[in-house]
Amino acid sequence: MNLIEHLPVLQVILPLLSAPFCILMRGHMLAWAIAVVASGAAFAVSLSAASIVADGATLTYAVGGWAAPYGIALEVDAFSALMTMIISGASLLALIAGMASIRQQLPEEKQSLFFAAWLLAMAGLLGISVAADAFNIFVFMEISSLASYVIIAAGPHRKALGAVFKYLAMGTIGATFYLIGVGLIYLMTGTLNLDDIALRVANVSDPHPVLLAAGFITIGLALKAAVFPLHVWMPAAYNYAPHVVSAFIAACATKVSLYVLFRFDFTVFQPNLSGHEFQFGHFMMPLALIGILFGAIVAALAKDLKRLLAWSSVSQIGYIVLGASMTSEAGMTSAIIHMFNHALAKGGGFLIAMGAALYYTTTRFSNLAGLGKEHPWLSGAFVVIGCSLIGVPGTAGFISKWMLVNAALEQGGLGIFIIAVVVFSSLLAVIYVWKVVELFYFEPRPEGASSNAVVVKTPEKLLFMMVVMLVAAANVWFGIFPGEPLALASQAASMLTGGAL
Amino acid sequence: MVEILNIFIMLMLVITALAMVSSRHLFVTVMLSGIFSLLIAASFLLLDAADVALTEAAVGAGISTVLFLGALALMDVEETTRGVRRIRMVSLIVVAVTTIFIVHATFYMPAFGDINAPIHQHVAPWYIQHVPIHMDIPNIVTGILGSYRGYDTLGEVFVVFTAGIGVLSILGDPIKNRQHRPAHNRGLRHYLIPRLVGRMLIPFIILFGLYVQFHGEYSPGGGFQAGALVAAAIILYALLEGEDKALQVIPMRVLYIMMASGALLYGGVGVAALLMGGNFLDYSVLASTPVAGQQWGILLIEMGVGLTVTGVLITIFHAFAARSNL
Amino acid sequence: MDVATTLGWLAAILMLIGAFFTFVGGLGALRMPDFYTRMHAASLTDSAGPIFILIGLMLISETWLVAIKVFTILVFLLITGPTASNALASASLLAGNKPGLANDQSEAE
Amino acid sequence: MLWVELYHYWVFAILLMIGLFGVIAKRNLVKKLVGLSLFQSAVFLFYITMGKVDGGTAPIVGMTDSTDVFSNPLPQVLILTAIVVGISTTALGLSIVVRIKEAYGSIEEDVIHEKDRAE
Amino acid sequence: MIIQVVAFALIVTMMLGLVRAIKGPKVYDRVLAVNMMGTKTVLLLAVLAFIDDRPDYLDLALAYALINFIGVFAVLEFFRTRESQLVIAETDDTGEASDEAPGNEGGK
Repeated sequence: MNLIEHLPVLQVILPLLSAPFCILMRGHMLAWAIAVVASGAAFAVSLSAASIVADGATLTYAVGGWAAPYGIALEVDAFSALMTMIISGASLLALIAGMASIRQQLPEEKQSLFFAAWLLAMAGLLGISVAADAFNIFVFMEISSLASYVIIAAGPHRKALGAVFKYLAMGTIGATFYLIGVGLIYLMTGTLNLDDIALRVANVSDPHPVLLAAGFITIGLALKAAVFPLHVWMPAAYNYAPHVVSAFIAACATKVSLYVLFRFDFTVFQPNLSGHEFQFGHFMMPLALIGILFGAIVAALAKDLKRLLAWSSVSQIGYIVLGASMTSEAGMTSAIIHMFNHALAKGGGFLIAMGAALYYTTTRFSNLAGLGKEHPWLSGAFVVIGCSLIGVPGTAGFISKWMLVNAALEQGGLGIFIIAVVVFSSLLAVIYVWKVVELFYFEPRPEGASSNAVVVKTPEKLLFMMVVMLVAAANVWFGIFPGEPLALASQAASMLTGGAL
Repeated sequence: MVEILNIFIMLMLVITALAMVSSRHLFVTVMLSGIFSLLIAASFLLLDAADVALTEAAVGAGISTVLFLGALALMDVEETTRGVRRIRMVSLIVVAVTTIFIVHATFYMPAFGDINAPIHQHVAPWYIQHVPIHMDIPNIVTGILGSYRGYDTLGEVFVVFTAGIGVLSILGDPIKNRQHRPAHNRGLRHYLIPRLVGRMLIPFIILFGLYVQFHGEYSPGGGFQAGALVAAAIILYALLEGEDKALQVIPMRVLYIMMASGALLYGGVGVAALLMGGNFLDYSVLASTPVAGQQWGILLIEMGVGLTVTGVLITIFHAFAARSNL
Repeated sequence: MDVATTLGWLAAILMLIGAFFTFVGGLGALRMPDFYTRMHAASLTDSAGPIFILIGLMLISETWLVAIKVFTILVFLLITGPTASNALASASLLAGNKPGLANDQSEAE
Repeated sequence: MLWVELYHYWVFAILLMIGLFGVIAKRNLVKKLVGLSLFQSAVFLFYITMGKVDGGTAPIVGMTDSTDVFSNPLPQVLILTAIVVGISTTALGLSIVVRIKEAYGSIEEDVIHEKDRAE
Repeated sequence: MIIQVVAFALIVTMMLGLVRAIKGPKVYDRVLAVNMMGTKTVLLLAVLAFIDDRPDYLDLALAYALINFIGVFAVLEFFRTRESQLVIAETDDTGEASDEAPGNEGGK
């Protein structure tokens, strides 16, 4: 048996089939171990797949041995390899770092169910990333969504329930919109395989239903991806989820929806519907620009670290969409590399929020003052990650902003306006990051502030700090040597936009 | 002829849906949604989707009603707020615009039932032609579900599994929840006649469920429908005899094992195919001839589906019932 | 279906009778003045309708297996229908609803 | 008879509208879930509708003559999966509503917002 | 042709049942209507099996007959736990007030 050949399917089934074992295990530590091992295995698979596809190759896999339009195909190319790396990496790191936090926030008897749901969420996201079949994407989208609802609802505060319900309602509307879109495409082309659709959609009897399908798919996925006016479910969901879940979900969940959106739009619709690049760009760009500013402003007004990070995500997703809405190769590269860099920065940010909550029980600003003196390493890591969020040179965030500005310059007069917005929002980012830094370093610890709700065991603390340092270092490393992810991103971008030419 | 029947049924569907959304009494809404399920299932059958109709009947009219009622037993059945006028206006505009777009596009769609539409020309004929050759079973839907698109069905099983552990995680373990409640729960014991008849029917429902499970390759049915039927029988038992007795017959531990083992059985068949030199879920390598392999594969995965669905649905029912002290 | 044979004619007549009962039952359930009378109409015809219609279908079945299946459906309907009606009526009575015609007219529309 | 051909699609559109309105406009959480399942049912109907072939029959071979035309089996397969997804979502949603009722004492969104704000 | 007439009679009866289900006025009327429509659906499916000449549809009719029964039990169980609330809630969409005295509840 040649393992390399089976990489695409192993990517999904390793975590998927580990989930049932989690609930069969009585001990919660065992369930945690299974989750870590499965995440690690998925990460290893994604790394080896990435090394194969980095030069533009595509791994395809026919599940069940049935060839493409009849059976379900899986495909790993540079874009999906990058996504699988983000997802499994985020899961692995969050799980390792989150042991103490999980113990703090979840009752012991619920933990094995929690880890099973976690694995399912990850497997769902991985399944979307490697799928090459429109309906298969829907199925795995639902696995990941349902599992995400479960792990978010595990949050200890009752507001988590309201947040999850909103997420569930909007997420299901989004998924169903996507399903309608897929149905319309299927009605017009008779196939569900993405490559086959791309071939056949050019010859449909009438473009109207396909345009409607494009609309439904775009809106449905934008709902799931929390693109600006449809983001209302996201801040609350991120805010009230267990801290470890925020770190994982914020790093990858919305990006996977964007991945599907880009993949669909750039490979299926844009090459085959005349003028669709224009429609896509002009529909998405205003939303992206408003989202960037709106998210940053609300973040700057936030009074809670997790809330700040959640709203900053609205803004950062705006950057990704902005890059894509230029429909150029450079723009797309910036969008994809920003997915990676933002996952690093935002995942790291929520990890630090988790650490702060571990020591001080809450993430409210009134309770976090003086963290810098008591926990210098943690707040130091936040400074690095904050710089990456802003886009300070030498951090990963700078790379994507730089690419974005370069791409905008190609756009002529409009580009100047875009750059102005980007610069302004970066200033806003400076404000909100500075607010936290000031709090950490320049304000004294208030009298009687609560702290240390749980006794953090030394090995757990060590693991946690190790991961935080690793993420902070990665933010710097990929700011200075962006080689590998950038190669994957530009490979992916040229593949996506190559079809559009 | 059948189309004309369907026109009337669809008309009733729309009326029911309107009444469902406009009624202020939640119990009425749930009753109407039961009717909606019956009607839409009849409509599915008129549109030649026998398997889907069976599923909708088992799920919509049976399980879904039970779940809604189980949840409603815990809450006010009356809607108290009308909501903000502005929101109602905005949503009305949103849905109106959506509808206009859809209706506009319908004029450009292939005519209803046209055999020359691309949907009936491209992939589907291949399935109809090849299911008898590749796996030699009469029900083409089962063939596609189990083999050609078996990976989707694996996903479906895991969706159900996720729902099961999700409800358990959100509502908590039924056994633990029951310990806090008074033990006056004896089911429907004071209804003598229904109880006798109900008890008599339970074995028949389970028998029919097994028939649907193992006859799914020849007639409408399969693991999911069978699982829903068997679960419905157990739920009926719980309603008649009380939760405690039902939990004695099938304890939670067994339900956990059912949920996990069904999913693992399905995945295991796929992995076995992988180990025996085929692709994941390629049943052809499982037996001496590809056709026999396919048949074995489909039989096994359908059993996995049935196990998980039965386990999950019973678990979900218990989780709700333990909260509401049904 | 083959109406030329005696069996076919018999089946047709039975089914028409069944259809008539069904319709009348529906009418009764709609027009009767209170819950118990409505239930009376509905549940009586819920038994009579299936008996005639399904026996009619049995007569035109092509194979024995089909006829047995139809018969099974009939048996189940005959068991479950009255049971459900009984349970519903007793539930309603237990909840304190008295037959409307007995003492007040407010239910009559 | 254009309207007969389009009638099925229009029923889908109307049901979709009613369901979507239920989810967005209704403030009662159970009502929202009912709207959601209505919304999904509309899509199921759409898929099954487009799989129908004139004069076709259910795609089960062997029970009838082999000369029969069969309706498209693929949408049916997809919808089987989608129905399962739908009931799973409903069950999960209901369990969250039950918890909300326990935590807030109400399932009306407005009341919940008020209580959240009061904190 | 006769069999089509039967199908139409069933459909019309279902419509009558639907009207009753929507009108109420009591919850019991609605349950009655649901049960009635369930029976009619079973019959309709059986008739359809003969119209389409597809005996395998009869399995569906059987499944409906069995499943429909469970719905009624769920409703009964619901009533048992919720009787007090339903008496209050019987003031329905029609606005028709319930004429029951609350004291009647003690009768069980």
